[in-house]
Amino acid sequence: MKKILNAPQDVVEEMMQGMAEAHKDIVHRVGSTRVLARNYEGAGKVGLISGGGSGHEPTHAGFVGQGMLSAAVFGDVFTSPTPDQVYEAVKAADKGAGVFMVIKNYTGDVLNFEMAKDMAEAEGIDVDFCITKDDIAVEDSLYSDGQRGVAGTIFVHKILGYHAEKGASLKELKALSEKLLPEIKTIGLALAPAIVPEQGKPGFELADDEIEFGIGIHGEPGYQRVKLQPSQAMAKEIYDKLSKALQLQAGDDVVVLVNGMGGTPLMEQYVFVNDVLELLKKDNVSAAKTMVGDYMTSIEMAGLSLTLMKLKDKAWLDALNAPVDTIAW
Amino acid sequence: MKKILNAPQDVVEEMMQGMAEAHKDIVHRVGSTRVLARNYEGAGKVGLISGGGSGHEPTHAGFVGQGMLSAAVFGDVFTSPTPDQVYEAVKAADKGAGVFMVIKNYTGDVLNFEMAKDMAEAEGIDVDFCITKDDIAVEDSLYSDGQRGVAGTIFVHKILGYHAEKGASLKELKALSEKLLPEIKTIGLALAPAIVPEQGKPGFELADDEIEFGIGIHGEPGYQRVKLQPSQAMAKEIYDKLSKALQLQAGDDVVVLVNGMGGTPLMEQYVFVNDVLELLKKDNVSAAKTMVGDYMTSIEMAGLSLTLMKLKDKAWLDALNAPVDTIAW
Amino acid sequence: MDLTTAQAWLKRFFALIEEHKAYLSELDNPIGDGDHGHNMARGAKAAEEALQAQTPTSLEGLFKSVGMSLLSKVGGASGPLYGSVFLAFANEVKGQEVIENPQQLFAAGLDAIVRRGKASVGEKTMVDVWSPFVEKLAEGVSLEDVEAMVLATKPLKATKGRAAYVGARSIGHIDPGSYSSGLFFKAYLKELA
Amino acid sequence: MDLTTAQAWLKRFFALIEEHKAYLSELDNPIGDGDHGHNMARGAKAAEEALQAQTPTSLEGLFKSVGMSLLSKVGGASGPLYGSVFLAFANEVKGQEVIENPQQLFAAGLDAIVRRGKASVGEKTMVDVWSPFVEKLAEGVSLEDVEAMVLATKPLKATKGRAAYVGARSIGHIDPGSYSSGLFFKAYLKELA
Ligand SMILES: Nc1ncnc2c1ncn2[C@@H]1O[C@H](COP(=O)(O)OP(=O)(O)O)[C@@H](O)[C@H]1O
Ligand SMILES: Nc1ncnc2c1ncn2[C@@H]1O[C@H](COP(=O)(O)OP(=O)(O)O)[C@@H](O)[C@H]1O
Ligand SMILES: [Mg+2]
Ligand SMILES: [Mg+2]
Ligand SMILES: [Mg+2]
Ligand SMILES: [Mg+2]
Repeated sequence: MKKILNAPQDVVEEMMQGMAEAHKDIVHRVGSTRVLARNYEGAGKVGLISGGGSGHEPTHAGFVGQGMLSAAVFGDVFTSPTPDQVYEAVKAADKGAGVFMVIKNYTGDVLNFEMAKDMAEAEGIDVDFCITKDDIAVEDSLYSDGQRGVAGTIFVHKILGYHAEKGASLKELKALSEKLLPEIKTIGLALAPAIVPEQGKPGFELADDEIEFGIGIHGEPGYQRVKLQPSQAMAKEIYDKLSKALQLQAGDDVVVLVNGMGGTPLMEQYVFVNDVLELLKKDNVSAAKTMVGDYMTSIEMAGLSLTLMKLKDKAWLDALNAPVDTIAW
Repeated sequence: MKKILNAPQDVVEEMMQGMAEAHKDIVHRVGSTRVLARNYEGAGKVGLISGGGSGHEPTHAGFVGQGMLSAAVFGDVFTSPTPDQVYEAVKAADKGAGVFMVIKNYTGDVLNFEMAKDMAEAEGIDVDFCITKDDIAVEDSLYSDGQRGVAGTIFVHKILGYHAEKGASLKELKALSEKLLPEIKTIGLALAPAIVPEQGKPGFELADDEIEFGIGIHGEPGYQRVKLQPSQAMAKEIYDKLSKALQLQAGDDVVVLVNGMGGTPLMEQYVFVNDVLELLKKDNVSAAKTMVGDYMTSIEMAGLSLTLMKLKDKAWLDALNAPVDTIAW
Repeated sequence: MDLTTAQAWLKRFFALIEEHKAYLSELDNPIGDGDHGHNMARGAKAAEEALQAQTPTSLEGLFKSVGMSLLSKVGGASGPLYGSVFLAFANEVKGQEVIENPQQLFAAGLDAIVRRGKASVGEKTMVDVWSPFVEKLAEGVSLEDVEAMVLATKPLKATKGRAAYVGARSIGHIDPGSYSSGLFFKAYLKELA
Repeated sequence: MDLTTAQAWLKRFFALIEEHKAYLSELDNPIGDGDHGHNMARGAKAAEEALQAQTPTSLEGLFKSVGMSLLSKVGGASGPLYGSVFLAFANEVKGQEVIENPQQLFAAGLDAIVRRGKASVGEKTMVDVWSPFVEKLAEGVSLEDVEAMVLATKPLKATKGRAAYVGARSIGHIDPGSYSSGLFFKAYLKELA
């Protein structure tokens, strides 16, 4: 394992400290907790929090700041944070109007966030939440636990963050999330695995000429291993599936996110987005906004994901385009 | 070679096209040239351009936009752009007050940009330039061609861009660049090499337990190969050299840039910046601003560079902090 | 079972976890993310430290302390599940000097798991060991019985937890949370013997 | 040398470049970035295409066309250097039907290189072949002489160009730009023979 770090078990601690110090104009660490909260107060507004295992940087803390998340909670690498830490994030985010939690759909995350909700409610803090399940790689029907929450989650952070900033209530945020979530779909692909520092070895293996479609952001298995193929073919494979799931039609507007997994150069991401935008054009679907870069990574995994969000409501675009004061949006 | 691309020889073309399409709200491609120019006009102001070989994304095109570069010119991967293409960038950037070029110190870049200057002046466009040489890895005295221009160059883009936007003349920009350049120093390190798509194999080799200090952004050899060591030791090695070169003293203010080389996860970059900020604190040097992320990469090289800029003039900080409308700042 | 015996039971459980740490994570590899042993061991260590720092004076205090340690150190899916078990235990033994009704105790634990995790029998989770254990406890359950319950998770297809993502490929592997639950019951049976 | 012969000269040069493409890039590997052969071949191909698309009717036109092709296709350090050479040639032969003074022609090329690249003799660049070639041209220069000039760059330590970054490690390697310049002169000598 070749990494820039000190002791593997200290990596989350040191990374948090580094983020807090480097960006002290935007965020601060809450005591000695695993929580980074924004400096901006947002008094009287609903607090918006998210979090999960570490290793997905800049998610989640990179999206903390005015107009987006109020606080983010860090779990160990690829491990859900504990309820007491989530509760710390809730307390930090609560400015009198309750706290809304954006949870990615993993059993561990859901359980720990729900327990934190119980703890917060016992202390009189109103809490509601939504669970993102944008990864359609693995078919839903087969698995009663549903699909994974991946890169599309950042759209939820941004759009809910915009409305929280505007003063939306817990109830309004919940209702908005229910409209939003079904319109966001993602599929990833991997060229090479990540290494969890404490494990010291790759989470899976791929031959020199193999790629895997549908891989998760913790290296969870995808739906197909194939030989390395041109970017155009990869784009088509994923785009077709997303387009079908969203029932895209000529004249529709979408938001496009090509998300690097941590080890993929922008060069490849831009070649890929070029192919995606070609496919959209052919289908007469308009890309109202396109984002390219590392937003929800899997440490140093080589690969990327494509997210499409169908713009059922044009106001969502304004929410996405509104300026924010965060580290990484 | 495992990459997301179509034909290796088309990678620059497709990447440019992808950037132009994805960010059409900010930039556009100038005809079929290798130039991306900003949509913002900036009439009557000095145009600011930069460019060089491709493979350093988001540099240079990521910094094109209001308040920063007027246009960027793309060479082939790791190959300086040709004079006619640089000249296209000059023409695109010229809004009547001349064009200032930020050149990184490589023989090829210098020669091609200088020829473009000749071409432009023959057509009556005033052109001046500065040459960045912030990489102090290889000692200057030994090499009459001087040191390489690397990540510190983005500070030059930003600060000159701010003043160009404010209406500074060519002469004023030149004078400012002369004050600025000596205060910016960088050293890089590599854990694993990049692969130029058309070459298909790594540009250098490093053993599984080896790192190299002083590596260049095209994989140029550095000054020392050592066994993998803790982040703290790497930070100290580089920091000490930069601090000495800048003659940092207690009470000084610096701007810190930890720049990922393309294949290094943010997790490692933040662990490293944490160590750097510790060292600064010990020396009583204040980090007035800290940036962490992939700014000037070497395709998918694993590694990073540390840049320190001594804030001789506090106004430089305002220039750095001023908002811009670019893809990647 | 009084406070001293219960303490010995949990000590034995923590020791088993530490002993089987690598194996538990290995079980979690093909169908999960390979961290179950590390997660549980982290929790066990924290629980032992907490018990050392402040010796509990009641069964309720013992279970509460362990529950809080697991909750605040394990994370993942197993943290809140095991944590909830011990908090339910604490609630169950409020004011008791000895555990009066073990079946009721374990039933409360199972109930907490199901309330949190919403899994039913057959979904290849720890419920598949907890449920038969609770059922059999009245008539008497042996170490071999527990062994059999754990092994019985092998042919199941996971539809809950991280293992659900590999779908049919989860068949043929023992569920790691079931294995650690088996260790918990074995420690209990051994302590009583 | 008239237009036809000059055309044949350059054709021969381009063929030599294509033939030695891999070797030239190999020479550029240890002391540069391994692209000199690819850079020059890209330029040669573009120049040939341009000459085919529009046949030059004068020496000036020939050199100008080649110079522009190299300038707009090669990039790197060698593009502007070779490009400038041909533009200087074009300037030199303005109005001439035959090359009247070859030494003056090559001197103008060398001058262009030095004006652009600011290298002097001994810095391990193509100047180290151009300079002795121009000097010896009056008294007569052989293929062997050219060979020797190219080889003489081997023991030099680079202080200009990309090879300067490896400093003393550049000693013991032939300079790639000198090698390609050698091909240029050999093509010239062969065409005259
Ligand atoms: N919904 C659930 N209900 C009951 N037990 C579950 C549920 N989901 C997962 N588990 C148990 O948790 C175990 C995995 O725990 P662990 O590996 O520590 O957490 P994670 O899956 O978050 O990495 C599984 O083997 C299973 O027994
Ligand atoms: N300043 C200079 N003056 C003359 N020739 C130079 C100079 N710098 C480099 N060269 C020549 O250019 C050659 C390298 O060309 P090439 O590999 O195509 O460009 P790059 O170095 O940009 O990759 C060197 O071998 C050397 O002969
Ligand atoms: Mg886990
Ligand atoms: Mg080159
Ligand atoms: Mg697990
Ligand atoms: Mg070269």
